[in-house]
Amino acid sequence: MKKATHLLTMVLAVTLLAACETAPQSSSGGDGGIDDKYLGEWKDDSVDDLQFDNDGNPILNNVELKMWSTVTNPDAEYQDQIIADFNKAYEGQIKLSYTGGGVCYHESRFSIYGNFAKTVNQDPENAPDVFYGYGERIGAITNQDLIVPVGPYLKMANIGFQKDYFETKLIDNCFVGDNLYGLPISVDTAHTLARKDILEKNGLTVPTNYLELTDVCDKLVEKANAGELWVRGNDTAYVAKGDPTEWRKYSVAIEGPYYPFPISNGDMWIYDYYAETAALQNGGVLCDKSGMPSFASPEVAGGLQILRDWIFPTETSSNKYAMSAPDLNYDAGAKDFYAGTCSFYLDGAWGLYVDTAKLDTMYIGEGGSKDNLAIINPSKLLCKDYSKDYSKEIFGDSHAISLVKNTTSRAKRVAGAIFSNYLAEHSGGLWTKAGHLPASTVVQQSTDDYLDNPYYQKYVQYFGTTDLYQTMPVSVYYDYVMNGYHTALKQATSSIYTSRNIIDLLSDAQEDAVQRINDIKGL
Amino acid sequence: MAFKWLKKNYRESEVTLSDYALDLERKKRTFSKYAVGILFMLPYLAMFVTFFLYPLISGLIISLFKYNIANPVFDATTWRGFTNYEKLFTTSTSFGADFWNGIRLTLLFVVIIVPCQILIPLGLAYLVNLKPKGSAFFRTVLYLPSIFPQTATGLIFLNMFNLNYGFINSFFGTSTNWLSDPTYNTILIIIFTVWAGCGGNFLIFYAALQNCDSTLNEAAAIDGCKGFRRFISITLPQIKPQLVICLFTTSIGMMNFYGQIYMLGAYQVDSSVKLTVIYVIQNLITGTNFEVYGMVSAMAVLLGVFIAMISITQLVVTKDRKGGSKHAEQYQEALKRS
Amino acid sequence: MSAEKKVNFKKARELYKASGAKIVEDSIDSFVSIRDVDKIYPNGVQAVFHFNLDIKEKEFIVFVGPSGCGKSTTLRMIAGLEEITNGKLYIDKVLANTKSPDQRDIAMVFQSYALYPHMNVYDNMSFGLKINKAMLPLLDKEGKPVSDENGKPLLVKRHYTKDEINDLVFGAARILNLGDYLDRKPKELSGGQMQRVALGRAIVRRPKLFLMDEPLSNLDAKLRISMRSEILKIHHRVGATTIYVTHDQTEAMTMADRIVVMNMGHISQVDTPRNIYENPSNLFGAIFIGSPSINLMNVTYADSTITFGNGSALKLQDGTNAKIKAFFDSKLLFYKQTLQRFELRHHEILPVLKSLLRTKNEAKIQELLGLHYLCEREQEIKDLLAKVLSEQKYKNDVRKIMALIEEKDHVLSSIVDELDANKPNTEAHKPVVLNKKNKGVRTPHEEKEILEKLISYFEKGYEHTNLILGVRPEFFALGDANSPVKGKVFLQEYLGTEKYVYFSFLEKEYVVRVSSKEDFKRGGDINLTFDLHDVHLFDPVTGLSIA
Amino acid sequence: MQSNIKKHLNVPKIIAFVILSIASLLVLIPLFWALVNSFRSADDIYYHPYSFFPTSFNNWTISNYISIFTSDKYPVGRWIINSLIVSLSSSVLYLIIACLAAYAFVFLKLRFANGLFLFLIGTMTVPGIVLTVPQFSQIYQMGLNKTLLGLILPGLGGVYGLFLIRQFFLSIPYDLIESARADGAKDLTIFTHIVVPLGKSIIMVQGLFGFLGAWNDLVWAQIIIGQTTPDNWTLSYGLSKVIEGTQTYSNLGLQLACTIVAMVPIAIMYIFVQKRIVEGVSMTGIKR
Repeated sequence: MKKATHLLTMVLAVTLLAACETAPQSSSGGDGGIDDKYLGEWKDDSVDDLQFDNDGNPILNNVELKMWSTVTNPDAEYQDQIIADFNKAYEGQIKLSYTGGGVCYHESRFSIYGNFAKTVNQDPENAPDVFYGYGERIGAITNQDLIVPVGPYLKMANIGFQKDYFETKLIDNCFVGDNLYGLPISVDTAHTLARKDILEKNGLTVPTNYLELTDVCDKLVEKANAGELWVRGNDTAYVAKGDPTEWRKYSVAIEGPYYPFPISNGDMWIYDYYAETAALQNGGVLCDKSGMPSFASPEVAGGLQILRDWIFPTETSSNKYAMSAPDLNYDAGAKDFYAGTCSFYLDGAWGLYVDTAKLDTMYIGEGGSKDNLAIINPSKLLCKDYSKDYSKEIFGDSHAISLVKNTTSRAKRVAGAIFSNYLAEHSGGLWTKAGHLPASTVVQQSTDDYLDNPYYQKYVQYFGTTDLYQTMPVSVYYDYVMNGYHTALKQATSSIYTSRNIIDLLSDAQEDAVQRINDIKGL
Repeated sequence: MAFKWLKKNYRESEVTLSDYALDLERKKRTFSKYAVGILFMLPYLAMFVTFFLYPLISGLIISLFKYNIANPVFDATTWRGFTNYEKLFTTSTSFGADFWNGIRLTLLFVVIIVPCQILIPLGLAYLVNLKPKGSAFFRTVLYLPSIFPQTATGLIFLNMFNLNYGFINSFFGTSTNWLSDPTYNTILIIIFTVWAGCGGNFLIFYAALQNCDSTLNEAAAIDGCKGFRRFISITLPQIKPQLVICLFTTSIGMMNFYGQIYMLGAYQVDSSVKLTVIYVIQNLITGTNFEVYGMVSAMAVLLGVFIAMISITQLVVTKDRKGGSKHAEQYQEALKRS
Repeated sequence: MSAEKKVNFKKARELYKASGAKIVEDSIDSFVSIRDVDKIYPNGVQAVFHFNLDIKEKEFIVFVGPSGCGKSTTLRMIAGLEEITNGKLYIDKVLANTKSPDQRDIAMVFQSYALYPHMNVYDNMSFGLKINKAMLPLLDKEGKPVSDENGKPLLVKRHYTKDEINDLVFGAARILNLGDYLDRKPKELSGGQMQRVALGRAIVRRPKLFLMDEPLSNLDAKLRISMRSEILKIHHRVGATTIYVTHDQTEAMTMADRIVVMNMGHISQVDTPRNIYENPSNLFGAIFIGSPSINLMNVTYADSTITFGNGSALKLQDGTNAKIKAFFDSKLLFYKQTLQRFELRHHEILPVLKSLLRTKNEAKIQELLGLHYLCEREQEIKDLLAKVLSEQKYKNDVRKIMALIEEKDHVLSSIVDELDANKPNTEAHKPVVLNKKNKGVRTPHEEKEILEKLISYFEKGYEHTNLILGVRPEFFALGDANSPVKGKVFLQEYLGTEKYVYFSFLEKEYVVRVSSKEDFKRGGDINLTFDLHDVHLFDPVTGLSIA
Repeated sequence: MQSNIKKHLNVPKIIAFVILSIASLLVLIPLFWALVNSFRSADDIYYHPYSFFPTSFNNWTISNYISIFTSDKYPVGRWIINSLIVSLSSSVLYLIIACLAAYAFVFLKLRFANGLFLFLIGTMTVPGIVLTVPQFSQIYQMGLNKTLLGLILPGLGGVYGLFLIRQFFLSIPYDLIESARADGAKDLTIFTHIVVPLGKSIIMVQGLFGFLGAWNDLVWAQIIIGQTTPDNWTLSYGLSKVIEGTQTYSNLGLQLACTIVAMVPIAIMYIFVQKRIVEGVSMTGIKR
């Protein structure tokens, strides 16, 4: 049981480091216990099938665990590797696998929550033992009665728990009342990539905020319209050069209008990151403390206005020219970026590995991605007023892992707690490859796992620090809030609704969401 | 009847051997006849009762409760009476609003698509029945879309009409957003439904036209009835039964409109133009709110009443009427007068 | 031991067990015996009324009658395809009511031929053989029959072997000339060939009883004539008893040993073709048999003389007068008794009987019961009554008596119906719908009215009554200006050596057969006379033949 | 001369030919496009999005098909097997029980049969949607949720097929049955030797429509197997999930290859049975 106490030792190290400034009040565990204030009122309902050795450590004998995970490829691959490492480390004690083969079941975020709720309720035998989902949704699934607190089982596993081991916002998401319902693993967002080589060739610099971005984009369009824009890259539908390093002038006549930064009106990057970040940076809040939607506010509308201006510029917008073509469906700009026919590109954190690798091969003789690609920190990128603190905030999805209520075996729950802990500890390393920022402040500071990590060096270092990251506030009505907001977003950025006020769209969507929540309450 | 009463008293009275034998064997025969009948019917009837009658009744009951499939409780705590229905009848709840919007939308599709799915196949069947060159090929091809899963053909249409890479827009030189513009998306759904749904009716009309009595056409030709007129007054009455059946099945099928819209409305930005009533029901059933099944059942029952009303109306309207006696009476009067 | 003898219930059960469900009535000397058979469909339509017929072995019987007369239903009851509602059917002395078709040793030829469309001719003919077991000689390993110690072949119940089936099918094919068609499907055959296959299918089963349901009605005229003789040939060759149903009187006349003329579910007359032709017992038979049909003329009878509408009179033979008188007297008595019985049956008998029992008026009771001359359980009723009178317990027993009386109700009811059967159908056959209260389309009140009218008709006496004179076309003779019948010719049909001349007489149309040498003009006069030996007199009300 | 030519050129037939050619083109173009583009590389579609055909010989590829049959994400082969299991067993089982029942209803002349059948016909006005929730509940209580059996069973209680079969059986001359009875055949023999061979066309038609109904079903599949891993999906459901998969990346060729794989088995079956379908429909005069 050496490994199980790993986290404890690290916590000790951190607390010792911090001891000079803040006197540690928590009686963190020489006895391997957990602070009682994090145990909450929880009556352990598991079946007592767990035995302890003489040292008070639990004896785990080939406990089989089944995990469902919301991460899909490419991260799923990395996650499976981490789990495989775990299986190896805990051989004979704990083993993760599932009937479909492999170590873990992965399903996309669009359907896994529905599937999870249905399975736990209607098909408990096939439900997982641990669920790897999103921290901000823990409140909702706790409300649905799908998971149990992890705290008591961490205690049984003799794993110490320190709240400040984790980024505050992320660990707070995992609490419902006093009960700790999961351990946060990491947080991530979508990132803006820029073709540094093209910008520099055209005498422009990489922008760092929204106003700079719109300015650069306008200049790019003007140059393109004047036939002065230098571009280079892969072949396009109109131009085939064969050599990506060769510079050419963009031709509006042949290749159509130049759009410097194509975005779609509804793919995942816009849906789940940009839209929320836009709301945040303009001071908007999507839901109130009771969890009810509150996005019909001028602040949120201001955020969405920025996205609308992106595609449909007006006299008041800071960009003169449309930065993106309207009504793009998915993967907007994915190929244009490498063809050089656009200069900016939005991609998920987990896409960066592939993105950098592509530019590395394209410009292998010219410094690869290091010299030709810029990763723009999302702070201040979606607002015009940088005076407020919230203009720096970045919206992120936080991953967290929880124990599922159907698993009644105490041994399994304890094993699940140990596994959760393992993932939290190993949120650096390979996991960094997928562009995830570790939730653990300790891991963030570890050189081996994180700071010297090639992926950190290559791209993660540009992502901003975790304290800038905000998630959705915990809402038991998560689905309704998000559905409503996404509907408004989709409409606001669609060419069909340009005649309608954004605040009206938001109000309609919010009204509908509130109505639905009330209907469900009154059912 | 007295004779039956007498049989009861056989034991007391004297009988002939033949009467005794007949009585006994008749009973045996009747028994074995019914035993065979019941044995033949039993597998089906068992399935009918289990998977039709029982669900039908339990569906009505469920609609009066707050019902959870995984944890079915029928008691005072879950009893809802007609509250579910009440909520459906007021549009101030999202259930009622969605339901009536769904009904409105469904009826809209019915009104537009059903005539297309009757008239286009009828016209095509008529043309194929003229036996131009290659009519066998045309017949084969025209039925083709009906045999493929709509999810498959829907996927093809979805890609064909895609704004970013579908060939349709470039072919017509347009830049119509077929997949997210509410109006164009509705048009696309109608086009697809007609494209994919004409085959079945076409085949029926084709078969019906083939079975038409050709001498009637010849007689009409001698009477001087030509072309379209002949089609209306001679051919159509002959295939009336098939027309009625097709009208019937097509409109009921359209009341269950879902798959096409599920596939092609995937990128729709305005959900109120794609949530047909079945879509609403299906969303609730496959959703994660487990208390909602009673409400869904009420919706289904209400929709069921709707559909049953439509089918009964159609039955009444299209029923064959008796000839009456108008001309016979006129004849009698004329006879009297002369 | 007769199956029709009364025994007590226990004994009946023992006897039945001993018989192995094969009830044999030795007193029957005919091959098929149909006794008092009724057919009432579940919807209340009665198709056949107390049908009684005995058919001798190897006889060729033809049921003939218009469509809906119940002939096919009767045949199907014999075949076992319809259940017999009341009455008994013995085939080869064995009670066969509830036997299934295959147990009756019959073969049936259907009007539609009923050839299985998906099987070729060989399969059609061998189908019955393939699926059934039969009592057949036990075969040894080499396929030769095994004999018992007496040299008789040992019989076992087994399936036919392939060779046996081949033998039978090929044999039938040879008889019917079907050898070349064995591999064809029915749709590839002509009507005549299909007909022969249907016959062949019946033959291969070697039944004792052949049933044919209008087998020739789907063939064209010429083929029908040739098939007629073919069927007769097969009948003589196979020698099985045959019941043949047709609506074509020519077929009946040419083929039958005996004809059963049926109308509206009743037997109108049973006799040889010749007797039926020469001595029809009622108007229906007279009209139905013979082509062209018999000429019927309205005459008035008085003083042994009949008078036509135009005044010409004919003196009848001696003895005719007496015949008419006897007919009227017997009918008057019959209907009077029926009416009394009818009234009692419907309303009065129960209270009357009750009051009589209360007063123990035995003489009156005897008188009452004396009316039940039609009830074959009369003795039973008498016995019961004696018991009632002696033991003073009458309630239950009265009900039993009532039951016994009502058991034969349908017989009585049909007395009125029979009047219909004796006369040609004036309109399409009206089904007799039974319901619980009222056993006919007629209400009891209507039936009573009819009976009363009949009685008053017969009470009026035979003098100056109207009768119908029937003369077959060939029994007319050309006469002179004094002839009783003077008509106008309106149509002539030449048939080679002779011709039919249609003429109108007293505003009605008649036909006469004359030699084709005779010459008539359209619209010209024709004078006819006839021999009183060859004519028939019918009573117009009952339709019965008088002389 | 001119009038002669006119007589030879049957004008209505020419018009019919032209219209039908256009209609057939409209039917075939989407299918043809799907077939061609399923053999097209992803890059080609991206660079030449509006081209109907692959732009050059090099851009023809079977990689889409290879990835379908090797990827876990779209186990189309597995879906086809699942769909075959569901469609075949539901249609065959239904045919067996419905034919037996129809035989009893038509040929056994039982007293209660007509009343019972009228009742069954009466229930035909009840639309299937009313049954969805209770049937789901029932399947769930039976422990058949998420199983293929749960897809098969509920269809077996349907009335419409029985109605069609019975109507057809009514057209079989009763003489044939009686003839077989007179030949000594028992009911089961009559059923297997006479009625089933004679009812072949309705059995084909009902079997085919039953098969297609199950093969194309989406609503019930979403309810029963919607929450399972792709290995348990039916073809129709699996294809509907292919769109969802496109929310992160689009690969037209892959999607089209999926549809082509889904359609080819039915198309082949259709070529073999299409004459029978026409025959059957013309004999029964009714669909579905």
